[in-house]
Amino acid sequence: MDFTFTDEQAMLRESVSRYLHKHYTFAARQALVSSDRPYSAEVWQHFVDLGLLSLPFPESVGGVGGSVVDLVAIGEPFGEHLLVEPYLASVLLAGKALAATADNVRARDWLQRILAGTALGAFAHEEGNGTPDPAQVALRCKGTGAAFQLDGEKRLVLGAAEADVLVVTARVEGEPGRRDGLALLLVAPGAPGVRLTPFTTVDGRSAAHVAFDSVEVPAEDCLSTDAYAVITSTVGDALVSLSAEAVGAMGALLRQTAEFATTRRQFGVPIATFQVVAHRLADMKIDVTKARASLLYTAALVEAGRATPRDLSVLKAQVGRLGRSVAEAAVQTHGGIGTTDELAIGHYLKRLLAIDAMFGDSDYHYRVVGAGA
Amino acid sequence: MDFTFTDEQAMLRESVSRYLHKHYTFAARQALVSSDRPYSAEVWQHFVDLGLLSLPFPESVGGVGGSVVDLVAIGEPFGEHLLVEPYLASVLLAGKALAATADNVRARDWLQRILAGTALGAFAHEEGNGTPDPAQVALRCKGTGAAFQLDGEKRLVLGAAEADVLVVTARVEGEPGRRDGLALLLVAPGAPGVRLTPFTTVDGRSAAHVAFDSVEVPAEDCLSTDAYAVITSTVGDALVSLSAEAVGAMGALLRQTAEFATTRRQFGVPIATFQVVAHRLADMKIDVTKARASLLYTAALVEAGRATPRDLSVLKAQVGRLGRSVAEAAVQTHGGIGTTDELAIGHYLKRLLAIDAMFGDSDYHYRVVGAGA
Amino acid sequence: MDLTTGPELDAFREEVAAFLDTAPTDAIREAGRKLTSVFSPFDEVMEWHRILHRRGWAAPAWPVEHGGTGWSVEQRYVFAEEYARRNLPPLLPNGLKMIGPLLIDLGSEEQKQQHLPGILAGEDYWTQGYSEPGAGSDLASLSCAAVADGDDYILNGSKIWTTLAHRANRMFMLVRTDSSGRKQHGITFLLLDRLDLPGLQIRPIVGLDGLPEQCEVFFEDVRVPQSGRVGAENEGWAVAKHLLTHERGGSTSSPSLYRFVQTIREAAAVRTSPFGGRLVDDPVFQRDLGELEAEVASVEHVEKLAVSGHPISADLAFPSLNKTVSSELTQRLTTLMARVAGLQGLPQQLQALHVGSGAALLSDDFDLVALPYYLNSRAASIYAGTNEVQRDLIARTVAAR
Amino acid sequence: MDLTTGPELDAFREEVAAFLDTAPTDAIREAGRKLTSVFSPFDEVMEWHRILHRRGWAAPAWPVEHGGTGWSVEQRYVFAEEYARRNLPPLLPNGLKMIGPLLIDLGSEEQKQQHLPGILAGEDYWTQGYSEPGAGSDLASLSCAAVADGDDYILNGSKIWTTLAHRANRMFMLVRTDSSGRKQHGITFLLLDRLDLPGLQIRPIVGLDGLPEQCEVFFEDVRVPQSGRVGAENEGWAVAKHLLTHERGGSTSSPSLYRFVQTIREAAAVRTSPFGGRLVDDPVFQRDLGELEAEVASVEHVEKLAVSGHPISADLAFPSLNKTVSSELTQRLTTLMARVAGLQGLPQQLQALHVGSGAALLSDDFDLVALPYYLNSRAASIYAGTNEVQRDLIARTVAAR
Repeated sequence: MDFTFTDEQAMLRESVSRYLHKHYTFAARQALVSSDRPYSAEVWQHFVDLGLLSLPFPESVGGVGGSVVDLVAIGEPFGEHLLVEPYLASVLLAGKALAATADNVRARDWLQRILAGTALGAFAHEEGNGTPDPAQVALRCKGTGAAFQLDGEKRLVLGAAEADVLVVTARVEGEPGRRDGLALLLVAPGAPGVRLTPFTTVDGRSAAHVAFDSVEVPAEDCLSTDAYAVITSTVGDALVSLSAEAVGAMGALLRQTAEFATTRRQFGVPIATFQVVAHRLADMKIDVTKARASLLYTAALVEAGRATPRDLSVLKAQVGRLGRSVAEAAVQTHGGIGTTDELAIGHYLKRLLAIDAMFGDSDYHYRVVGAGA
Repeated sequence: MDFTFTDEQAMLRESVSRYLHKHYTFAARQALVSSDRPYSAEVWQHFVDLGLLSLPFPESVGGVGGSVVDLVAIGEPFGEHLLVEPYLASVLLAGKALAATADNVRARDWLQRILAGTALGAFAHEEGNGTPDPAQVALRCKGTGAAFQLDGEKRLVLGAAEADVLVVTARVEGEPGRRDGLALLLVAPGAPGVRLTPFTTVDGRSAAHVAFDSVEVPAEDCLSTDAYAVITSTVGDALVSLSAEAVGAMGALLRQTAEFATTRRQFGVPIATFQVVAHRLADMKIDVTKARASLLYTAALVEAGRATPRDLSVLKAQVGRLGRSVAEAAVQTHGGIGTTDELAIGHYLKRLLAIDAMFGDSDYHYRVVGAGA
Repeated sequence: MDLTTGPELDAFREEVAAFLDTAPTDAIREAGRKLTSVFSPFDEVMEWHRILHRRGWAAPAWPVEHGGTGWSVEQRYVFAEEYARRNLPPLLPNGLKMIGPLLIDLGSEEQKQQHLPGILAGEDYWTQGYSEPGAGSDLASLSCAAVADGDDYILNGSKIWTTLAHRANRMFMLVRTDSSGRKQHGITFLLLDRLDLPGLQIRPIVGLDGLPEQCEVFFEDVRVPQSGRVGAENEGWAVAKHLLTHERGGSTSSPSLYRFVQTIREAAAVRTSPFGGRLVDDPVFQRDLGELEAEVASVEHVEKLAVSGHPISADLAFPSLNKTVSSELTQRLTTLMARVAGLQGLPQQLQALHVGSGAALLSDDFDLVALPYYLNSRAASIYAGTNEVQRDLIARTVAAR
Repeated sequence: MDLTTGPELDAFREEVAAFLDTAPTDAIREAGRKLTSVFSPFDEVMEWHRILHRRGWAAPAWPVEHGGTGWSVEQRYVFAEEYARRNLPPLLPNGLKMIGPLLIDLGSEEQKQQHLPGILAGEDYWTQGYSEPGAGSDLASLSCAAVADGDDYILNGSKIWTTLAHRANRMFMLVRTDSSGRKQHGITFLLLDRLDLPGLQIRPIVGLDGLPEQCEVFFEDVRVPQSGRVGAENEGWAVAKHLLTHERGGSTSSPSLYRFVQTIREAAAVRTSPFGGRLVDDPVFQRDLGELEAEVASVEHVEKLAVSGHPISADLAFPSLNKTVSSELTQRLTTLMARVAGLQGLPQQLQALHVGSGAALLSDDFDLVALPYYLNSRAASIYAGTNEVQRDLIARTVAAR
């Protein structure tokens, strides 16, 4: 293994890149974000045509059996183009959770529709404390004979407002902190007692807080009552894809900042001439190199079935911290114009901030690594 | 108050500076450190003559009633000249603890001799865990009728090997973590059961680990059995003087490094011409300015009787971290020659490391400040 | 500066507290809570400015003859502390801390009489026309031209980073009146006493936080009177430098920096650590906040030495040092804010940020402002001379280059 | 690089482990425990070098025809991991990683035959004569002169930062043979096959840690044969640059960086936090160590991509990037060591650091080495081209200047 993409991966990546380069320019992306549409139906349809929606799933459920490394190959261009389509929410989170419980006929049905692009899913897991650890899930789920009842709240559920189905993590027994007693349930966003508070995130994504007030869930919509492993692997895989997006964004920042520093003149010379600016560019390159190496190596570990939780924490922590650092350096190097909404630079910063905050920030993951767990 | 030194303080400082400039050159200091003498008897005698040994003490015990700010005025030149004389150990630690318990005749007697320069004291308090908090003292002290018995160990007792008397902190009751039950005792270094392991520290000071094995202490040598306040104020005042030394060292580093950067040429120009070097010098100046301002302001607070433990933690933490940062920047700027024992630069680094490590390092004090205590 | 507080100062503190507790309207308080910038929400802060002016407290640092309070150093600190403690919106600096003091020092009698009352009273808002698209850090390269024509100048060119120009009715600016010599020569300092001029166009620029704060101003054959000139023609560079170094020794930023520390600590008290327990009790949080609080304390110490006349403030590098330290500390504080808010800070709530919108919050005030504040503060190390330029200046006082 | 471990690799690991468990003498193990530098204690590491050579494992990275092992990338990593895990002293790099590979690439057949066996076997130790007091970062300014005289050169001048020159019997050096053109021209690369030469004097320099590691070497009319020249006269700059970039893609520093992490974690397990409890359980300690461990992991990932042929290592900046990252990470790790040791690290224990001294320790091995290691590592960002120079080089690959 040389950690480079295979020819197939390179081709896939190239076709995604080429398409986005043409149809997902920064101007087009900004127009989309400032419209009232949460994502582009045309782009989504093209993703269906490219096979991206079935990419991560095994053939047994109608997918094409792509690997985590395949997803890294397309994740980098997603990050580079600041994609706001619900790929993470519907495909990588909801879809992967459904695929892992596809012995349930309802899960399989929903997955088919998500794969086909005829439905969108959302994964309601985060409760606002900044921890990716399923054991901390507190949303209450009472078993009442043939049905369950949900009470509590999920925060910042990506794609919830557009979702046709919510895949919800909840606690059927025990207290937060325990790994057992976790359920995975299908909930219709329009079900009685479900209340969505939708909003747009600083990085241009549609999301919602979702409150559950005595929401009845029939037994056949309960996909698992021992869901720790499913949630963990779903979040773990998503985290690699998210890291790929981050690395794509970091690479774009380095490239655009280097170009700016070479062309922008102050005091009669390009600002890249100033040693402090030059060294900042050098540090950006160092950071991008480290983040990208950790991404490629960790993805390979996941593919080889050898990634530990510690390996994933290393990746998420490094990408989170280095991403912020690269983006802040890019803004500073651009000077005034870097502090406006008019350049892509600031939007990369916001995207990288959001990626750091999701599924545990760098502080969280460094502590996990440092604890030697 | 304008936080500048009074005329008297400026004169005192000037006379100390002038003397050290002449008699305590870096070469002389290095010769002293590499000799087998722990300090210079001549310099010590001169300190007696200058009145430095009686400076910190009230007139009631034979002192001249100097203030914490007076001690700051002489502390900076001490730091600038990398003084290794036992001023901190004998005068500021042992002496101040004795002065605070001078209602005890034995304490007063020892203090007189220390003031006169005819005896040296040492303060055996630290137990190696990096905390200045007296509540953490664990050295056991059993009351046995008319006497006490000590068992345990003190670590890194400055000046212990030359001391005529040890002022020892110990626990007469309760567990570490409690503020009550703390004793202050006089112990002769040669008393049965006292075992010294002397050594020199990286910053050229004589110190020793002191083990106590069933050491008998007569009741009249017990200065207090409720010594929390005395220990706290002794350590607190010493910490201000130690910070003054640090600031003196930092100022010297800035000056010497700026001079080096202006004269050392590489690539045909003085290295101060390189923007990265220039900015490092700027950061050194920023750090020295902050540390010095915190020193002067905190000393004034102490003198006004308004300093809280939080104020002292702010000072110690800032001086500790900024001192290390300035010293490391000085070494890097000097390049190869900065990594040798031949220049003063590295000795300032070692002194600043030691100051940071004593009485709680910057991490410790930042946590105290952050806890909002 | 007296470190002991006496009965007089205590009485003063009570007087200040009583006023600050009662005088601000609800909208002004809301503007304080929704602050995400050194520039407070415009309408509310100008209203507050006028209220303070009626009490005589709009410009404590000004000379008494021009409307200052005549307070002692200690009183000014007490005022700043009580002000910050209540989270009230800081008055806009452009008039009170920039052009006002400059006119007091260098303006003609006529200019003083014409402009100072409006600045003091909060009737006028001045924007500054310094930077241009091609002249940022390298300010002296500016090219916005003023050509004399009778008693007027005809202006052509543009200015950028003109703070709140879209709300301003006055502008002070640097123009190029001669381009024959070295670039610092031929610059003229000019006052514009109105902005609704033919040929003058203002374009607000949306910042990273999604809010319009800075603007670009375009001049096309804009005619303004030469009487607005401060100092001699072509000698504006010296005037501008005087303004840039004006704050020397008079800065009191530590009370508002402390306010960040307090806000973060309060937010952490009602948030859960990802490892369980209250965030405020988390040792890593305490370590991070403790370092920032200690850094704020050092800024306080530097400032208090300076206002007390300690030679620290006589250092040529002092203004640059202050600017560098306080801007970077602000950035570190807003970074910690953003981290404490975490996921809850990610929703964009532009409407709720608008004072008086009545829009419901998705969580609390802290989560509302954390990310906008962080994003807005990225500019702090860039405006008023990038910190790279400041460090160049500081270094020059350490080692000749 | 294969990420899955198969039975063959497992068997290899056992073979390596068995040897490393039994072959080192007690003194060699003690040298590993007392390591405070990238340069291991001399006598012990040279003995260990000879032991490894007898097993055929002294130079895994060398071509097989010159005595390399022919191991796969995976095998080399296994060897490095097992080696680091046992805290064994790393072999000195000057011969095996610098002059040896250089001679393999650019030496004459005669030079190879003359010098490679002694390097491989650990019979000779080579010091490097690059820097001079006036030519540090600006290496091309060197002035130590070689004047041709018959078949010899006559050397005059001095060299500094000649690692362990006082223990060396060989030296490779750069000398000035022509000073008429630009400074990179006129430099010649020269081998000295003995150092006990008339006119040659060696002065050890005591480092911050109190130990002599670097030296200064003085030449006064020292006569050496011209046959020691590598490459053409006056063309030594290209030879030197070849050497400086030699490590590209072949570096395996992460196992020894991991060793720091492990050592620190073990030390923290038997130390008390100043707030009570074991230091290893302290969240602030975990946060700090966790970041460093993750940084080490990123270095591991960069290295494993590089040895696997990923284009990452084809980047012109790669050697500079590696040097910068690993030197600064080493410094951060030794800084954490020094902080964990705290007060207990302050006693100077030069005698105890000396292998075989039998001197009693004041506490444990960790406290013994922590501060010397920290102090010694201050040089890591200075030697082999300061990190300022490295960042200049990296920046040039990002943006033309």
